[in-house]
Parts: sequence; C-alpha cells; structure tokens
Amino acid sequence: MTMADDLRASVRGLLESAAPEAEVRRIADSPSGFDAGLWGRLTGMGLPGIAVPEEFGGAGAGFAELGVVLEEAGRALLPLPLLSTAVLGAQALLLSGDTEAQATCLPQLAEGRLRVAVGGLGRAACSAVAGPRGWLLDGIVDGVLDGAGADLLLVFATADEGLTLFAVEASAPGLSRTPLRTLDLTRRQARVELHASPATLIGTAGDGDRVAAAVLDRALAAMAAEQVGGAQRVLEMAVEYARTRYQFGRAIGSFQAIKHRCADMLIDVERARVAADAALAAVDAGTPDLPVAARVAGTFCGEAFFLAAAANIQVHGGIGFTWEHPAHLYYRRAKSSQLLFGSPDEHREALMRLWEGSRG
Amino acid sequence: MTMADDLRASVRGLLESAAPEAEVRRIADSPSGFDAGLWGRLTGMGLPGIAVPEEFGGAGAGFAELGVVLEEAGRALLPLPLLSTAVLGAQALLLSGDTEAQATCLPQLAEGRLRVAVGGLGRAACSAVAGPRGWLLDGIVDGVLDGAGADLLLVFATADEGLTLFAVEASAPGLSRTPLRTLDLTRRQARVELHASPATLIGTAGDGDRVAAAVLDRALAAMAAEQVGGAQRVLEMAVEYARTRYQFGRAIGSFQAIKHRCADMLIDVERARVAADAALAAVDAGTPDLPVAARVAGTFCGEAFFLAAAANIQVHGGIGFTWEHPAHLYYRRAKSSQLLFGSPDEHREALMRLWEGSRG
Amino acid sequence: MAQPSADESIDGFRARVRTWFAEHVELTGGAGAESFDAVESARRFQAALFDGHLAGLTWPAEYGGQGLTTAHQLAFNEEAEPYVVPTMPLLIGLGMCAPTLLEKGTPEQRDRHLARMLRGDEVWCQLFSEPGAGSDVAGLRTRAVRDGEDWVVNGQKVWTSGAHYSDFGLLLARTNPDVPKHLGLTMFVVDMRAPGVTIRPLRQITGGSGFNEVFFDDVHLPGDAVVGDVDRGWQAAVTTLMNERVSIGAGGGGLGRRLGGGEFAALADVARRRGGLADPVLRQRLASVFVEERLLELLSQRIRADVQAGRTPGPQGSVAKLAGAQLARHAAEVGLDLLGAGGAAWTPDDADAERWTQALLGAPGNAIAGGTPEIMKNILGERVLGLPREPAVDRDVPFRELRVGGGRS
Amino acid sequence: MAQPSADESIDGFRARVRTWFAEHVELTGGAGAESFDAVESARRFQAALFDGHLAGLTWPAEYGGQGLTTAHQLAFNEEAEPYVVPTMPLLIGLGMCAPTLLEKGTPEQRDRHLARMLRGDEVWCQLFSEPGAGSDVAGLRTRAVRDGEDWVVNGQKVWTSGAHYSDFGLLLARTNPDVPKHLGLTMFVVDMRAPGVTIRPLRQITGGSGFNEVFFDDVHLPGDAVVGDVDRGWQAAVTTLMNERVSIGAGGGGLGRRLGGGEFAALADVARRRGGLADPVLRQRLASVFVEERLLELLSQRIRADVQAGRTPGPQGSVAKLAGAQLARHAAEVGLDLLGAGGAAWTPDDADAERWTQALLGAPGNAIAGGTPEIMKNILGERVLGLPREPAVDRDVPFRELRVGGGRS
Repeated sequence: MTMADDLRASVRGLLESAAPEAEVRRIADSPSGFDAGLWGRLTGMGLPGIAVPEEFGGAGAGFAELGVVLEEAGRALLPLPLLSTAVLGAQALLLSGDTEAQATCLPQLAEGRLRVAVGGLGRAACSAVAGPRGWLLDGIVDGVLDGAGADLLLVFATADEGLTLFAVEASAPGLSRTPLRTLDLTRRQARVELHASPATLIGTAGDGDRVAAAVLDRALAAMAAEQVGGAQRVLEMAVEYARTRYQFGRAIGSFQAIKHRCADMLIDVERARVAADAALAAVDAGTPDLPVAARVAGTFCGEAFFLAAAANIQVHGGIGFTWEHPAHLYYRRAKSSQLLFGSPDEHREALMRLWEGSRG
Repeated sequence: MTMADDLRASVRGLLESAAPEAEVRRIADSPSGFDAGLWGRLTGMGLPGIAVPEEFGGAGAGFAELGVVLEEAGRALLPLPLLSTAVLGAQALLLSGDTEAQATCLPQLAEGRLRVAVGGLGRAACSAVAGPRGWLLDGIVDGVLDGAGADLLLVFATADEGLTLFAVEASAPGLSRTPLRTLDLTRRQARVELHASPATLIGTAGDGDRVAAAVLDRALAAMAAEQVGGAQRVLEMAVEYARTRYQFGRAIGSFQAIKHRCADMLIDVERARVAADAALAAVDAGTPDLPVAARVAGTFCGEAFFLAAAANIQVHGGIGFTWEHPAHLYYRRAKSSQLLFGSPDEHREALMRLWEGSRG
Repeated sequence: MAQPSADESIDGFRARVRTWFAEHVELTGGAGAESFDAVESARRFQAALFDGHLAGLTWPAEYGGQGLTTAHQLAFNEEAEPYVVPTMPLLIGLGMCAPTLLEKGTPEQRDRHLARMLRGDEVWCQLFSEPGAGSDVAGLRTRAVRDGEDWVVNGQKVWTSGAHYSDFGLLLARTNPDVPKHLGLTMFVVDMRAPGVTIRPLRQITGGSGFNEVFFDDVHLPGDAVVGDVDRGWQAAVTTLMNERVSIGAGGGGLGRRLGGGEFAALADVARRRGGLADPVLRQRLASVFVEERLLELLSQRIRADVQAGRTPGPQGSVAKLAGAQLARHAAEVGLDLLGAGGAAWTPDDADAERWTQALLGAPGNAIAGGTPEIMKNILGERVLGLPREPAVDRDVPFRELRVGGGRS
Repeated sequence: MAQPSADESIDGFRARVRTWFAEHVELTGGAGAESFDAVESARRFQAALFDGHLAGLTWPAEYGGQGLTTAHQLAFNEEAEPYVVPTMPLLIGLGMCAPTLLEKGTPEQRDRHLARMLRGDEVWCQLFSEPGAGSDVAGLRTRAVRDGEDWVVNGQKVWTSGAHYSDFGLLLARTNPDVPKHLGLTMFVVDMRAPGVTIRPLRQITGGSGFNEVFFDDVHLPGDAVVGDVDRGWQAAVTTLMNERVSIGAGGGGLGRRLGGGEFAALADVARRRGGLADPVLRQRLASVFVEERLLELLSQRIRADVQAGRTPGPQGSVAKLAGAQLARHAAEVGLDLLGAGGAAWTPDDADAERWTQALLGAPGNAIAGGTPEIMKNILGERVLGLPREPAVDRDVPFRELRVGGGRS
C-alpha cells in the first residue's frame, strides 16, 4: 500500500504542477499534440517503462502500479502517449515472446526514446506477404492510438500463417499516416496506410490471435484504471460545484436532485474502482479469470465514466456547457474511451461467450 | 368530447360504487374469479357490446369509447372478462368477415350472455383437420385469457390452408381447461387442451394470419388504454401518499427525490396517454398506420405502467410492500399486461420490420 | 390580394395560403439559428408573409395581425407542412417577447414594436439569465438604478440566444435589493445597440456560438422602457417563460416541422449504410428512438391543438421539453453506437461521424437550455401534481442578504 | 480440542476449522430466514460452532469469544467458503444487536446475553421502525414511561424481522416528547415473551411473512433494561444501524456465500433450458446481470476485508446495499423477459415461473428494507461526499409539536 500511495502522490504531484488544465489544453491544441519536455519529466519518473521488466531497463512493476499511474493520467487528462507506449506497445512486445525485439525496443521505450503505437488490435485490416527481401505489409489501419507521432508501429496483419504481429519503422517506405478528427481532444489517433511497406516479424507467424487477445485484456484493464481516474475527477468537480454554487438561497448540493445525482456518480465510481482493481490484479496474478475481469471492467468502467462525465455537465448547468469549462473534455474522453477497445455490447457478448466456453 | 366524458363518468361511477378494492379482491379470490351480478351491471350499461355494431345489438361505438371504458376498468383493476370478450372475442368475430357467426354470437355477447375467449393469437399451437363430420382440433393452447370461464372459445389453429380461426363450444368433447397460476391476481388465464374437439370454421380457411394480426393491433390499442388507466391510478395513489405522509417534519412529497419520482411517473403517464389515444384513433380511422401506432402503444404504455406501479411501491415504502395495500395488485397487473400480447422486445422488432416494409 | 377578415372561408383561405407558398417557394428552405445569413432569410420570409397578409394570423389587427380564427391557423399549418419555414431566428421575439408585450406592455410599446416584430423588421432577444442566476432566475444581480426619469443599468447577462443579431431585448433587472428577491425586479425594453451594451459570443462545447454574454455598462434606458410595473417584473418574466416552454414543447411554435427531419430516419439511414440494421441489439435501440420520437410528435400535436383552440396547455409542455432532451440524448448515443470506433476518430469527409458526435456534444445543452430537468420536474411536481414546495429559505429574506451564485449578492 | 489462543498458528487453526466442518457437515446446508425449522438449524449449527471454540473468533474471550486475530477470521472464511452456513436467523442478533451491546450495554447486559447469543441460545430481533416512522426512525412514537424503577411501554413496531422466533429484542422508545425528536429516545432490552407483547405476522406482497408487527400494551421493563443512557438512545441506534448496513453490504456478515447461488447462474440456466441463450438481446441482459453480480461480489469482498482488518468500511456498505437491490430488480426483470408470456401464467409445476415471479415481487422490498434508496443516497451525499444537509424543519422542534407519519405526534 505504501509504495502505491507514494507512487500516486509523486505522479499526482508532477501532473498537478506540470500538466494543469491550461497546459493540457495547450499541448492538445499544438500541431503535434505532444510535448517533449513533459514527456521527459514522465520518463524521469520511469513511467513509460513502469511495467517493463528491470532486465529491459524498466521499473519492473506490475499492473497494480501501472494502474495507479494511469488513474492519475486519466484524472489529469494527460495528453501524452502513455496508454499507447507503456501499455499497448510494451505489452505487445512482452507478450510476443520475441526476446530479440524486446532487447532492442524495450530499453529505448523505457527511456522514453521510442514511442510505440499498436494497430489492428481489434480487427486486422492489413495483409502481410513474405517476399525475398522480407515481409511486406499492405492495407489501411484506422484509429491507431497516437499513431502519427509514434517512432515504431506494431501492426497485426494477416499472413498465410494467420494473424501475425509485425513492426514497421516510422520511416518505412510506403507508409503514410493521416491524423484523424477525434471526439477526444486530448488523445490523437491516426489512419495508417501501408503500401508494400517492409516489416519485421515479431514473435511467431500465426501467433497474432493469442497475442492480440492478451494485449486486449491488458488494454482493457489499463483503460479501466484511466476511466476510474477520470470518473473520480468529474465526481470531485461536481461535488465541489454543488457545495459552492448557491441558487434559491441554498447550496445546490443541498437539494436532493443534485445530491442524489452526485451519490449516483459515487456509486458508479466505487463499483468501477473495484472492477478496475480486480482486472489489474488478475493481470498481475496471471489468473485464467483475466479475460472475464477485463471485460467486466471494460463494460462497467466505460459506462460509469461516461455517465459521470455527463452528470457533471448537468450538475454544472450552463457553465458546464461552455468550451472554457473542462467538463466537456472529460465527457469527450469518456465517450471516446468507451469505443477504443470494443463497445460495451461487444464486451457483454464476449462475457457470454467466455461463460459458455468455461462450461465446455 | 362530452359523450366520452359522460361515458367516463358513468363507468367510473359504477365501478367506484360496485367494484371498490374490497370487492375486486373478493371476486379475484373467489373460485370462479367471476361475479355474475357485477357482470350484469356492466351489461346494463352496454359495456360488453360497446364496440359491437348496432345491427348486432351492440352500442356501435368506436375504439375511442372502448378505450374510455377500458381505461376505467384498468383504473379499478376490474376482474371481469371485458378485455377477452368485448375486445378479443368481438373483434375476432367482426374481423373474420363471417356474417353468420356474427349474427349468431354478437347479440348474445352484447347482452352479456356469451363470454368469449380467444386462444392462439400470438402463436398457434393447435392443428385443425377437416373430417367427414366437420373440423376437429388438436393441441394445447396456453395462457388463454379468461379461458376457463368462457362460454365460447375462438381458437387460431393451423389447417392445411394455413392459420384459421375456429369456434369451439365450452362443452365440446375432448376439451379440457385448466386454470393457471397467474402473476396478476385479478385476471384469470387457462390452459386449453383439445383432443379431436369438434370446431366450427369462422370466416375463411387460411385467413387466420390476417385476422390474428388485425385482432392483435386492436388488442394492443385496447390494452394500452387499460394500462393508461392503471398508470394514472398508481400515480394518483403515490401523489396522495406523498402529500399526506410526513417524515422528518415534512410531507415526503416536498422532498425532491419523491417529487421528481412522481414527476417521472407523470411524464410517462402523459406520454402513454397520447400513445394510447393515437392507437385507438388509428383503429377508428382505419389508417394504415395502425400497426405502427399499436406497437408504439404496446411497448411504451406497458413500460410506463410497470415503471409507475414499481415507483408507487417505492414512494409508499414499507406499507407499499404489504399484501393488504393495493400497490402490489397494480404491480402484478402491470408486469402481466406487458407480457400478454408480445414482449416489449417483440414490439420493437416488429416496429423495425414495419419500417423496413414501408420502405419497400 | 384581398384584406383578410374573420369571415374568410377556410377553403378560400387555404387556397390563398397554398398560392402564397407556391409563389414564394424560393424564400423557404433550411436555415440554422446562429448565422446572420439565417437572420436575413428569416426577415425576408417574414416580410413577404406580412405583406401577403399571412403573418400573425390570430393576432389583433391593430398590431398588424390578421384577426383570424384558430381554424385559419390550423389550415395554415397544414398547408405549410411540406415547406421548411426559415423563421427560427425570429421565434424568441414572436413566441416569447411579443406575447409578453401584448399582455404586459404599454399601448405605446405595442404600437412601436409589435407590427415591426411581425414583419421581421425587429429581431428580439431575451435577457434574463446571469452567471449567478441560472435555474434561480429571480436571483439575478444586474441593477437598474433611477437617474431622474431614466434608468441606468449595470451588470451581466448570459445565455442570450441571438443577442448578436437582435435589435431589441427584454431585460430583467433588479430595481430594489432591499425586498425579497421576487419583489424587486423590473422588466425593460432595451435597444441592443445602445451605448454601453457589449455582446460577446459564448463558445459551447460543440464549438458553436449560438449564445452570448451581454454586458451592461452604465446603459441609459428611458423611463418608458419599463414593461409592466416597476418592481413587478417577475410577473412579466413568468409570462415570458411560460411561453418559452410551450414554444419549446410544441417543437418551434407551431410553424413547420423540425429542421432536418427526424432522428430515427437519420439513424436508420446510418444503420442501413454502415451495416447496423442486421444487429438485433441495435435494432432494439433504433426502435426505442422511433418510439420516443413518435411520442414527442404526438405530444407536440396535442400542445399545438390546445394552443390553437385557445386552451391553456396542460403539463404536456414541460413533458415535451423533458422528452425532447431525452430523445436528443438517446438518439446521439445510438448514433455513437452505430459509429463504433468510428465515432472516436474519423476522416473529415465522414459526415455521419460529424453529425452524431455533434449531436452527442449538443445533447447536454438540450437538457439545460430553457430549464434544467430539475426545474421542470419541480414544476410538474408542484404545479401539476400539487405536491408541496420545499421549505423556502429565500422567500422572506431581503435580496441583499441572500447568497447567490458563487458569492453573496 | 484445545482452547484457542491468539498465538495459535494460522495453519494449525485452518486445519482445526477444516476438521470441524468435515465433522459437522450434516449441520450445514440451505435454510431460509422465515421458518422455525430454519431457526432450529441455525441454533444447532451455532451451538456446535461454539462448543468447538469457533464462534465469535475476534470477540473478547470474556464474552464467550475466542479473542483471535482477523487473520484467523480470514482463514475461517476461506475454509467455510464451500459450505452453506445456516445462520441467517441469527444475523440480526450477532451482526447488529451484539455489537450494540458490546459498545453501549452495561457489563451486566453483556454478561447476561453475549455468550448466549454467541451460542445460539438467544435469538434477537430489532424493534425500531413504526408505521409512522420508516425512513425517519427518530420520529417514532412508542412511549416508555417511568413507573418507579421500571418502565411501562406502549406502542407499535413494524417490519420486525424474526420477532416471532426471537427471545429478546432491542427496543427504541420515546422517553421524553418535550425535546427535539433525537433527544428523547432510549434503548431497552425487551423479553419478547413478556406479558403485553403481541406479535402479528405481516403478509408481504410475495405472500410470505418474514416480518411482523409487534404491539406493546403496558409492557413492564425493569430499570436495568436500559441500554446506554436514558434519552440517549439515538446514539445507540446509530451504532445498530451502521452495523446493519455493513452487514447487508457484506452479503450476510461474512459468514459463507449467499444461499442458493448467484442470480446469473440461475438465469443462464433458465435461458439454456428455455431457449433464450440464442437471442442476442437477451444475452446482453444476461451479461449485464453477470457484471452487476460480479461487482457486488467484489464490493462485498472489499467490505469484508476492511471489517476483518479492523478498518472502518468506506462508502462501500451503502453502495453495496443499493447495488444489491438493483441487481435483485434487474435479475428479476431478466427472469421475466426469459419467461415471456409464461411469466404471466403458468402451471404449478413450473419452478422457473415460481422463482422469478417471486423474485419480481420481492425486488421492491430489497430496495426498501434496511433503508430506502433515498436515505442511502442522502447518507452517501452528506456523509461521504460532504454535501450540505437540507434545511431541517424538525431539528429544533419539541417532538410533540411535530407532524409524524399520517398525523400529529
């Protein structure tokens, strides 16, 4: 507990001083959506490599600690590529079993020098062909998280052997990246087009389904932590406003309609927290229950954050509907987060299939 | 308007004096669940035949007036077979186009001497075979509304020609009727078993799908009116309690949580009312929009009544959870009503198909 | 074209309306509420309507109206149904300010403004809400102080729809802070171009700017700008707000259909093109939107019928307001369901993503503008159902001792 | 079997528990809360547990407890996990009344009752709610009037779980009506078989009768029946109620799993047998129940861990109470969805229809018993989130001037 508490205090301290709302807006509005200085400070705390084993230069921590970091990042709407690099990228490499790629990439990743994006996690839209001079990738991968700014792209593509993970350099020929419009103003996504782009096989050809599923479980657990951080923050905003805003001669939080709305947010946040914690713990414990815990967290934490973000706007009334107020940044983040790693419907259907599978 | 208002006042006056809650409970608890005396008084007002044309001894009114009667019946939880006889039975005969059956049965129905139940409306579970001495029916029809007490059963059964409507006398050989346990204590249902039971063809063989669909639309419109009556009544109960129950030194209805719960009920009741009125009007106007209006009413009014009935229990707190309080009778009725003519899911799917059909 | 009279036969009138629309079809068509272009379209349409003796059908003839019956209004609406009537920017003036002047204004105010409003020559806005006075409108702090015959106004308004293109506004200001809050307010007519009035657009979370902040800096108003009685402005404001709710509930004051067609049709179109129509779960949600939309139409019809028949609308106005906001939210959520990951990121040519993400962002505003759900439910609970009010802590307190907004008044 | 001590190794203790359960497996098994049979099973189980030095693991040894650590409790729970522990009828006594006596009772009361409660020799109930005092427990009207050293009680209680099989009850009664409502209450121990106590079962909408009305007709209580101080009963009652919520939230006080298995498993079984598993819409609803149930289990685990580690449980108690009621409602509704028309009418041999219609009827009670959602949300809003209370109209008013229930106090 103390270690997690210390970690939380350090990360929160850093983000409160170095990434307050104005700075988040500035970075999000900048052409690249990235800030090397702030990234350097995160790296100074070892955050990109927090869940990378020590042998690869990481902090060697588990998902419990990673969750603390992401919860704080979600709370601050940190617009930097932690989720893509520290979770998706690092986990894809670790789960691929490719020790060579791990030894090459992970130390750079942990040092903040290699930003990694992962594409095609949910649905492969690329094909891979093994030619005389190595693998070539073709296709369009949509919605790649932090794809435009990444130094290395990990792409799931369909080879003859089945789904397979590949690495593509940002400078690879035939590669083009188009930033997309995003609902979430603090998180970039890109369309990546590959035309006979040379790629390096990561792990074993045909092993991609296993790797993608394992990465997805971890992505859902990590995202759940981020969602809990965001949900907790909008709850605090709503409560603070309800305590200090007076209408009809009373703090509006003394009216049951507002009070109970805040209580409903709390109920969801508390449940989201145990759901996220359970998913993170399942990663660390390596329990076979992980896919279930991840989907439970995926569907519930996403919904809880979105409802809380919407309720926060309602509690604020008109002021919450203005561009200048941060409420909409969380509302945008919440809905976007709900869509990134599968919809709530997909998570629920997956749970039913997992249950059916467990019954043999 | 005046005529409808007069009708409403007469029916409400009769039911308030002749069918107060204690009497409703007494009839519902009685072995037959029927009361000839009260049925006679309804007949005296012409209610069983209200929507039967004058040429067959009915009042010749439309569904607008029928809706008023059923709204009042729903309000009072009248445990008598109006829905089965005055709506399902009368409409099945009228829509069958069988003038002989109409001339035989409708005058008796309008005089209250013939209680008619309709089976197999949603899903045919019976087969019909034309033999040398006429038609014979075989099968089990479940959930026949007021089926045990009816004098005549109208059954949709599958013949070689397709779905077909038949009449079976209550005394027919091979016919057995078993009262079922019901969620709704004020509305009986029966399982009807037919073993080579002689039956009379009603209308044209193979015309059953058309007739069943048309009866179903009208059943949904009529049920919607009944649901509005029930929903309005539980809203009034909740408001009355909220005004007179004091806790924490205040009428509980002055607390926003209770006030807004009542307002939510009102919002649903008002919307249910326009939905029911539109469906009833579509029957009377004979518009092709009827199936849509009926399904809209079917899904919304059912949900509105159930939510209102549940909210009424909540507003009452513990007392609303006792057997002696009428709140549960409406709660039971509401859920049961939602299931009788298709589930909300089925109504919604039907709406999508109707929309797709309208687009060709 | 003949001058109309209440005796004009409905059939004859209907023919006249049909002819007018056929001849002026170039003036109809889609228009939003936010741009100056939209205001020009609205003005041109309304002027032609006025000149064709078809504006203000049931208004008294002395203020430029036609003095016709509700039957004529009904016939007009039916004939207008196929057209998109571009009068949205005028609705606050015609639907809220004009009825207030008709009921509470002086004869001079009515003579000066009503016919011009009816012809689209004057566009009006409404200046009630303030940063510290949202749901609690009567808690407003903008002061109007006597200066001889004149008044001097200082303060700030917010959420003023169309202030940037309006000619006049109805202003509610505090004229006596030493009495309880409802008793010290006065309503004024204010020229939006008067010295000291500053208008600043307010950027919404959608990125759009339909609303404004309006600052009053020693703005001088003449004595005859008072609407109704000094310190009795709350009664006038209630008239305005009642008309607002009926107007929102009726779906735009009874003139034409909602712009852009229904939510269901648009969603079903997305589902058809992008493949959601085969998904039974999404079909259920689409059908729910269909049902909600149908109920809202039915409610609005009933409100319009009541208004046109001269009946006071029942609770349907507030119900429709709430149901409309709920529909907007549900439709937007279903839109995002249909888009899936494509609703989180999209190429600029993806019109579906643009529309439904905008709808999602706009939905909270629908629930807030014109009365929060909390306020609407209080109204339904107290005025319609007769439930007791909360113990009021601000009824008998002089306004200056009251805490308002984020601080003390 | 050795007397336990706090030094007993966890492994050794664990082995002892395992052996005990293996030897007493015939005492475990399903039991409802309503019947006398269930009470007998509970008593027998608890007596054996006590005699095996396994009852009240963390209670002080002087009151019959084992004085062990929370680590022992945790090990016990893990070993008990596979068994259905039939102690439901004792939970009000052990989970609510005993902690109140431990904290507020006199040494004599503790000596007299605690060990006997722990052995299952005394079954207890709680007598707070009244017809006029539901959510507002402090508004109760049952009077206790001094008669020399004794007290004489008159009044009516309601919603008393298990009154019909209880030996004793904790009674809250008004001893001073001339002070504000919270200041004139006193808590008493009452013998449920004392002359003047009448118990009448209360039929619920499910048809069952787990609750009772209890009438007090000149019931004499000795002076030493007072728990805590005279006129300070509210503080004692708060102790009891806090323990109630934690107890409900933890899913039955940490002893074993909920009886009858989970809602999801039961629903999925119905779906499998009756054909709903192929319907994508019903699958979504089933999965929602799965998620809600999982979250509730996780919450309950956290509460139990907090309780066992000696930490004051956070808001999770109230959250779990609300989430449990919501789950019960949703599960019942999904059950009815699965039954379709078969949920409106069924043959007596249809166990699915019986179970899920009963669940539907029971669901509203889950939301009401132990605190309505409104009360729970007030607690969360005020005590956890720190939102201000409502303006209280009843704080400074003598009880006798207060309007209570349906009339005046």
